[in-house]
Amino acid sequence: MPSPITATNDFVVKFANVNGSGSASANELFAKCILRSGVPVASRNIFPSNIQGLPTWYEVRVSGEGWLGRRGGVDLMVAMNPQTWDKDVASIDPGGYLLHDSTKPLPPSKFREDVNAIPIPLTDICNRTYSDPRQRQLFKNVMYVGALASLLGIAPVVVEEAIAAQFEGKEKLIGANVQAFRLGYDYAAEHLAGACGLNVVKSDEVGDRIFIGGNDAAALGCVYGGATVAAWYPITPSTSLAEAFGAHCRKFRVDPETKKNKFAIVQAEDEIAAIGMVIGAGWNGARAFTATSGPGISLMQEFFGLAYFAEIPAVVFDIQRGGPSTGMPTRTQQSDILIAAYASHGDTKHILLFPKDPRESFEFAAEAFDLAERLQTPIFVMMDLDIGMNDWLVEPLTWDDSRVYDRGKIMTAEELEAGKTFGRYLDVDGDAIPYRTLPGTHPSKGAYFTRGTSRDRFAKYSEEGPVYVDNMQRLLRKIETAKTLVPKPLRRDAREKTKFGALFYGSTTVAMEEALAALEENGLHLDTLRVRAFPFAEEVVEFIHAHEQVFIVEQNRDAQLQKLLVNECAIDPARFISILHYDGTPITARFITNAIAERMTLARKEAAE
Amino acid sequence: MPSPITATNDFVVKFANVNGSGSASANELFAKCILRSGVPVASRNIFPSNIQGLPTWYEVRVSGEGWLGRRGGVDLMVAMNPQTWDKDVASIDPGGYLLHDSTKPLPPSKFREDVNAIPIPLTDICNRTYSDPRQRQLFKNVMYVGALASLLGIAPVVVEEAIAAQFEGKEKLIGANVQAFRLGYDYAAEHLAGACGLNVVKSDEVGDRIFIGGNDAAALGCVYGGATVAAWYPITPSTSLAEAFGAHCRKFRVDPETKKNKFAIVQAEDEIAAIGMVIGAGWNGARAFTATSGPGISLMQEFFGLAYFAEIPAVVFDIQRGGPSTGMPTRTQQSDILIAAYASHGDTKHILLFPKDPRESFEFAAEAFDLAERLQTPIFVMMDLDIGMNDWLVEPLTWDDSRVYDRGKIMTAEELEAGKTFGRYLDVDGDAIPYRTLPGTHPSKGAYFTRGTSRDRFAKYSEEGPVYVDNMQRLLRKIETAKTLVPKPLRRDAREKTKFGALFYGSTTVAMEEALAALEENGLHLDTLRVRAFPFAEEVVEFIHAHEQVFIVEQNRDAQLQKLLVNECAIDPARFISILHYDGTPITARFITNAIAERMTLARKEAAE
Amino acid sequence: MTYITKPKLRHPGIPTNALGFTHRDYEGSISTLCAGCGHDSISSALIQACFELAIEPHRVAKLSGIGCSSKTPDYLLGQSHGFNSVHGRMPSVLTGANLANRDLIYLGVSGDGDSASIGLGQFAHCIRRGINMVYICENNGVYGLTKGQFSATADKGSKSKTAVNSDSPIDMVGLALILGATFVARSFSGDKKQLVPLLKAAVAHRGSAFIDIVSPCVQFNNNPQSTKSYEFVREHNDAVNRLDFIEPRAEIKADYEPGTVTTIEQHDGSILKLSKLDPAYDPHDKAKAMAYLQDRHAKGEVVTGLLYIEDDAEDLHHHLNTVDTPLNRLSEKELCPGSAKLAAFNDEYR
Amino acid sequence: MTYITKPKLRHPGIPTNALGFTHRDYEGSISTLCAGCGHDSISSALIQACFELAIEPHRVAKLSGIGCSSKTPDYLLGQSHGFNSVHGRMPSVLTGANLANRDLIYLGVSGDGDSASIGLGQFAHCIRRGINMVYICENNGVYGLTKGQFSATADKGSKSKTAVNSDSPIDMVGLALILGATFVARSFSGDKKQLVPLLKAAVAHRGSAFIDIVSPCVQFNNNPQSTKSYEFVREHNDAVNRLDFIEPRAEIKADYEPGTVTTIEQHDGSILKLSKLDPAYDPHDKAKAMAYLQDRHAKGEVVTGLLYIEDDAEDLHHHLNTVDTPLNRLSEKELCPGSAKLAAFNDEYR
Ligand SMILES: Cc1ncc(C[n+]2csc(CCOP(=O)(O)OP(=O)(O)O)c2C)c(N)n1
Ligand SMILES: Cc1ncc(C[n+]2csc(CCOP(=O)(O)OP(=O)(O)O)c2C)c(N)n1
Ligand code: SF4
Ligand code: SF4
Ligand SMILES: [Mg+2]
Ligand SMILES: [Mg+2]
Repeated sequence: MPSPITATNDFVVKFANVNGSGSASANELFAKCILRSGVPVASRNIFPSNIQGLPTWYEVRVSGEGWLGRRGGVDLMVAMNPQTWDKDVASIDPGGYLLHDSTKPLPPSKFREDVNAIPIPLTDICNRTYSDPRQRQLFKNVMYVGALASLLGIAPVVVEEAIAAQFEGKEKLIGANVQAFRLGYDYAAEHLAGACGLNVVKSDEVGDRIFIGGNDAAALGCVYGGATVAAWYPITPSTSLAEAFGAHCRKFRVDPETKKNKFAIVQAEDEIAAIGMVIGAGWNGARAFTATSGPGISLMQEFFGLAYFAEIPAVVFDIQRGGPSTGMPTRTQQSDILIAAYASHGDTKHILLFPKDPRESFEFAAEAFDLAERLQTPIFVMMDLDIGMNDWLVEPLTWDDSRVYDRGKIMTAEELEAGKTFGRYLDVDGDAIPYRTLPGTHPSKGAYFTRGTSRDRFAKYSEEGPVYVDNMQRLLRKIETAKTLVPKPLRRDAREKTKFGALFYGSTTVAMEEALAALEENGLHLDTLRVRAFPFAEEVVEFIHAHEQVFIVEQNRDAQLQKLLVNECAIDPARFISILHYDGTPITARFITNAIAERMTLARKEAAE
Repeated sequence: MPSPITATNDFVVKFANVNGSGSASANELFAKCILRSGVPVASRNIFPSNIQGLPTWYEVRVSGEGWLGRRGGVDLMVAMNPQTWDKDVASIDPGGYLLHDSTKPLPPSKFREDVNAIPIPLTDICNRTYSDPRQRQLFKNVMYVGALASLLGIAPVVVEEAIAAQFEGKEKLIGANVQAFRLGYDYAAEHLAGACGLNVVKSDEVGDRIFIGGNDAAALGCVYGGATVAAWYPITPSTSLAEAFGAHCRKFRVDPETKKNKFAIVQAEDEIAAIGMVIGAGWNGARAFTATSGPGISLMQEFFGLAYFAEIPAVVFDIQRGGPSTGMPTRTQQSDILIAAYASHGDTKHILLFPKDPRESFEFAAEAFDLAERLQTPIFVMMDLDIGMNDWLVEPLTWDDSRVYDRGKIMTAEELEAGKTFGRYLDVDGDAIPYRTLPGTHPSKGAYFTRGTSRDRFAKYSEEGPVYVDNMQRLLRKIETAKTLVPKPLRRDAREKTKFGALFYGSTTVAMEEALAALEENGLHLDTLRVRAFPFAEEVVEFIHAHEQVFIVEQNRDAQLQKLLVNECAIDPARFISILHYDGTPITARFITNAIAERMTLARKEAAE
Repeated sequence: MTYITKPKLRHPGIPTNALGFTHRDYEGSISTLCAGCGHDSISSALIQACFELAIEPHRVAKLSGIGCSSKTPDYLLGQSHGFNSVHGRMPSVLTGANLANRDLIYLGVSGDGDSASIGLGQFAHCIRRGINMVYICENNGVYGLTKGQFSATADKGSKSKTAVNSDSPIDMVGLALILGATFVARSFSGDKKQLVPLLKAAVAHRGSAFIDIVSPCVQFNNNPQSTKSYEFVREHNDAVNRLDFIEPRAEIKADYEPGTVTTIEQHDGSILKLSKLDPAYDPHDKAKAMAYLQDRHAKGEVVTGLLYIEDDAEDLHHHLNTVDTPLNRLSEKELCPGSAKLAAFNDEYR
Repeated sequence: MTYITKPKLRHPGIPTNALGFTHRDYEGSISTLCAGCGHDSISSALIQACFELAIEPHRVAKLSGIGCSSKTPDYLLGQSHGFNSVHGRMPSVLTGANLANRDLIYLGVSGDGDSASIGLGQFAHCIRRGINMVYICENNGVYGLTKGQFSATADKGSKSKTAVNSDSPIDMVGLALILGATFVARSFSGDKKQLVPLLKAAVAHRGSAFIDIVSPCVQFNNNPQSTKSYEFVREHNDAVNRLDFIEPRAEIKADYEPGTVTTIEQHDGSILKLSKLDPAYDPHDKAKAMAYLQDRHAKGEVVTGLLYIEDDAEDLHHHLNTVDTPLNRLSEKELCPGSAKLAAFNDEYR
């Protein structure tokens, strides 16, 4: 019989619900209450590829220390879904808690000896209080939030403020919800005092941080980065990025006088059309993007090759989900790295950015448009479902008002008029980036014909071997230039000198940071490098060469980033140890810590012998 | 002043023409005449992406020793195209010959001191002989073939037999062409005796070999391999494969009694539909294939992912051309290796076969259908324009009549009736290949739902992490099984022990063999391994580990096969030296020899010091 | 060889069809769609039709793309193979399957996003080829599974919370007509009386049978002015701006006589005007069908019924003159020309 | 800023247009198409139309897919930018270009394979959206560039050496009509008298203007019974079975009065029956246009002329309510909300 878990500002609450039951808003309300208590949370939605009636879970990690990755394990389960009861109960850590609706009594066999049940007759209370079946269901959720507040010691005022904020402007709803909250709170206060060893103590760890999803933030990055054309096709988990862009534009991009839009958003008939529109707009000088996920990336391949070879700016957000094929559409993964890096047939190489969280998604989104126009090629912002569709606690977004867009090398009518020679594929500056002209620029100079076929430096069609090779080699050199322009990797050295290094990227970061702290506590030291872009900067190669063994932590089956490293940096694979997590759930610090610790202690032993 | 080149059964004749001028058949006639003299030839077409009026070349390498790769250089140029005259003349080797139409005299500046002009008033003769302008043009071609016959010492009877064969059954044409041939022959005999130091001496090097194109042979392989459904969309250079399949089927697959077809060919609306049809047919138990090239491979990505994940047999012929994008549609390359091996988003791996010539294209085509059904996954037959669209001299095609098709693991109604458990994704035999049932098999057993989403071993939809991982790991193990089933690599060791090895594949083979002979003559010894499939068999890894330095010869820019090797075999890239040729022309022995010799002698020197 | 079904003995009370199957034998797994979704009504109509036609359940192949609608093949005919392929590409997969085995009945189930947006090209071309199939478009004017964006069949001017649809809508029935479908019909998910017979006729038809079925999505009402849905819930969902709480919805039924017009109010309060073809209507004149369709459309009516049928239609197998034996049953004996023929072949290349 | 063209001084003899440009100023590089190809006739009609409209050549953007037809933008308007994109996807690329800069004239050039086969979906959807463009389909019923396979517009029953086309043909004009094109016309490549005015009207139209132009491929005559081509050459090409020798062909011209029907014999001997709309025909009734089209089609006639026009059409920019300044001219000043607004934004997420 393990003793009941006791913890302050450091535990995991998991809600098991049915989608469409109104639980989503209540669960989010709960997370907000913790944040309003000044305690950091990391919340994650686990939802099905369906609209109504299937199981859905919401995980809230309360972490006073501010760890934002998934922790794994469950201290308190709010089990509201009979369909998944057994599984949910089984997933609770020994000594943990089980909050459940006790209206209909369940046989003891349905419970666990080593788990502390917290029964509340929710349905009962609801039925007594409300006549309308819909209200009965809706308020049941707010009610368990109330009970939790009481159990965890969250001040009622905090919850009431949170409710007021959630239903801002809808007094009727506020009142009703506060009432329901009270019902739950009071019941727990009366019947369940001391039933739960977990509690929340007010703190100020949250600071001025914001709680935002990556798709929302990236969409805002597109607004700040000057995107004017968006073409997209709905697909989970990227849909909310395109929809958020629309919302932000309606807010920030409508001309106050004329009421006209400084943006154009088209829901295309499919992904091929979406990327085609983006390329057409980019060719014609507008900043354009599309947002999609794996299947869309597969469909866009031919156009990616065209944009690479004809050198047309484009920005593509790949909100990665579980592949291959339709795979696990509502789960997260980092498994489109290779298909993006080498997109399309023939010899190609593309630019990838790997934001670590919503805040960096905002920054890289804006940055991507500068890179696309500077390098005249597609830029892939490689996000994932975890970053895109979950709310993350991040530093406030910032913008330097003195920043001007880098529109890249566009030859103007004046320059043409002044007689500057224009060769669309001519490397005048030695950086392998040629000048382009926009359609309609000049009556008699600078017009050229864009094509996906081989042509000479002056855009004239050619089937000559040397002409083709000349162009292909310049494209390689352009990638060299890109290495100096993309976001640099970030290195963090261990307190002590070590021969072990670790590479990681994207949404793995939060779990990695936590894992590093844990490893350090156990006296296991690693230097780390967070890769933020492909092609890889020199620093990446240096880092690897500076360490005998380098762990590469990825969320895919085939160690895709490692393949890229070995390919592009000519590094002996023997140096690498891959840590792979790809079951569709976000990687946890526990997983990384165990995997690395095991190998490092082993290595140590060997050394010792 | 270099002395005129003299050579017997070892020289290159190049024809410069305009497409649509009737030269193609005449040039082919010339090649046939050499073959009929028992002397091996390697011929290659260099044609534009256009229908009429643009430059086109035909290269005939006469090689008594039987080298079938492109040699490079030109000993005798038949310059029939004024548009390209200068370039053509410039391309002749010093001491070489220039056969041209002397009707309109050209200024001396148009000729080269070190090249021997062979003037023939072709237009003149034609105009004297024929009134119809079309005949004048048509017969001009046969006439220069006549002149060549005389200049090179080819017996008239050989040419006349060749003409008879070419126009079999069309007496009128035979007579007319023989007459035209005679005119050219006689003129040269009379005015140009001894003007050319090149000659053809009858020999018996050809044996019973056949002269056939790879697309034609592969199409026949599909007929012999039991393909019944073909869905395709026209694209150079794969079109002639699909069209040849139709021709062969009309010949071999029409039921003699009912006159009905034992095949179904659909020209789809695009490549996506084509592969969709192939997958639908494969799912339903028919042997199906599509033929395409780079752009099609890009468009088919999403479906490749479905076939990989849902495990559906399919055969795909990729007749590679110059990429990326539309690239060089009428040039050759080996640049779709990566996109085929890792096709589609998410973690995937696909099976690739690399035939070296038309004969192996026939064999691998037939083999591919067995592999597809055995492994229940797409099989890519990676050909290229050089193999597919040029006629090659190869050993006759053979077939073992005792051979039966391997239909793979298909559970029958009897087995189901007998109560055998059926789990669509259940690894019963430990080879990671599950059983499948065909639609309509049994009234109450064995039906299942095929999907691109994650599901359990019994094909039931599941979003559970462990269930997904279990399936993904089995798919990896299936690739291990594949290693034992695909065509083995072929090793050839040098006469002397050496620390140098060389890897190559596909159409590079003929040039490679010639290069090896040349290197050996210079005392440079290499062991070689011809890779014939991906995933790589153990032998490949062993071979690489057995050599300090391994050259990898490829016809692409980014060393794509090398990347695959490094990735999949965990080999240190430092071991490899890539020899890359990617200007769209077939790689030559000269190129390989120089590239390898340079590096080997360098290495030797270093060793010596 | 194929097996003949031996239905298990059952309580004599349960109604069975000509083959002795009960209704149960045509059912599939439990639906995961929203309560009241029109698609579920269509599934049960399909089950009913197959039961009445006394089809051997396992002789049907069910194919679909991706979407709520495309999930439905899983919810019927549990004894037949199903293939939930990729978005918008069901027609090509069905075409290939059909070529492989001409003996099965092919049921293609799709949605308006799947068929009219991403899949328009494949829809058009499989119709043109005259594949012998029943092609159903479960048409709700929205993308259900991705939460309510407009599809290409949404009416011009229809509103969503954030947008007004300005693209002109695609009339799948009109399209099928000019593309050469040999059986063209439209119906309403909630009108079993009309739907079941149409489905049976479609199965009986040899050639491309297309049925556009108006099938309300009870979830994503694209009409913000909606007054129908419970105000409190609407306010709640607005406030938290997501479809947080979903009201249980009832199936929308329709029952009206041929030759009459009925108006149906959807849960979002939007009105649908269905007009059922008159028994006197002759479905053999394509041009007339087209004209009739446009004329009624101008009146804001959605015509339902069998609009056009070509009695002696020919299917792709007929055009391709394929052998009667399904191609997937032929073995090397029938398919491989053998070594002797190969020797002769070699000669032609010398 | 845009530049005003200053045409160079020219010999007064040469005819110039309102802007002082000569015909030459509208020409492009030399065509690489076959002698006599209908597509070249269309190019010269386009050049003529632009010259007569006195358009500034550089204010046109030319977009196309892949095919012989799609090569033609290179052969006209050498001063304007061109984009030879990928096969069947011109419509999406044009749509994006149009969104980026509403001030240019967008000319989309495609072929029947490019638009009716692989590109059918994009064709349909760009028409639905009402992109302000001139969309030309140079329709020859075959895939020219890949050597003569049937395209989706080939007539049912048309023969090639190896096959008979059994798919029902797609009538691009009928399709454009039901998809909501606001300007729908058809013409013949060799009929400049009709083509040039139609092209001018299409450019003037604000919205999706679609012109289907029958444009004979003089190379891939899909009629093996062809008697027209020189027997000896035919025999020769048959014997070596490839298009080895290509006869020089003459452009196929047509000159007939409105309201009349003319029959045109192509080089392969196949007959084309063109019927020109009567001046009295009123192009404002879509349903009538559709009926008329089908009626004449039944008579084996190919209707030419302006079939339908919506005078006050609205284009996509109107629907999207975009600002008048081309989007590609807006800078951070107009586009970036700045740090103050960002601070407020942050607050909403606390
Ligand atoms: C290639 C691809 N793009 C996008 C999606 C996401 N997606 C799934 S279903 C769907 C639309 C479904 O709409 P519809 O066909 O009308 O079916 P409904 O849900 O309305 O019944 C989309 C866009 C996908 N699965 N695959
Ligand atoms: C994705 C892709 N598939 C196939 C091709 C090969 N291809 C080039 S042009 C063409 C057809 C052109 O036909 P059409 O549009 O009618 O033009 P035409 O040559 O007849 O004028 C095809 C199939 C290609 N370029 N890209
Ligand atoms: S979302 Fe709409 S279409 Fe999908 S299941 Fe629910 S009601 Fe049906
Ligand atoms: S092949 Fe046909 S379409 Fe192409 S250029 Fe020649 S005539 Fe024109
Ligand atoms: Mg829908
Ligand atoms: Mg065409």
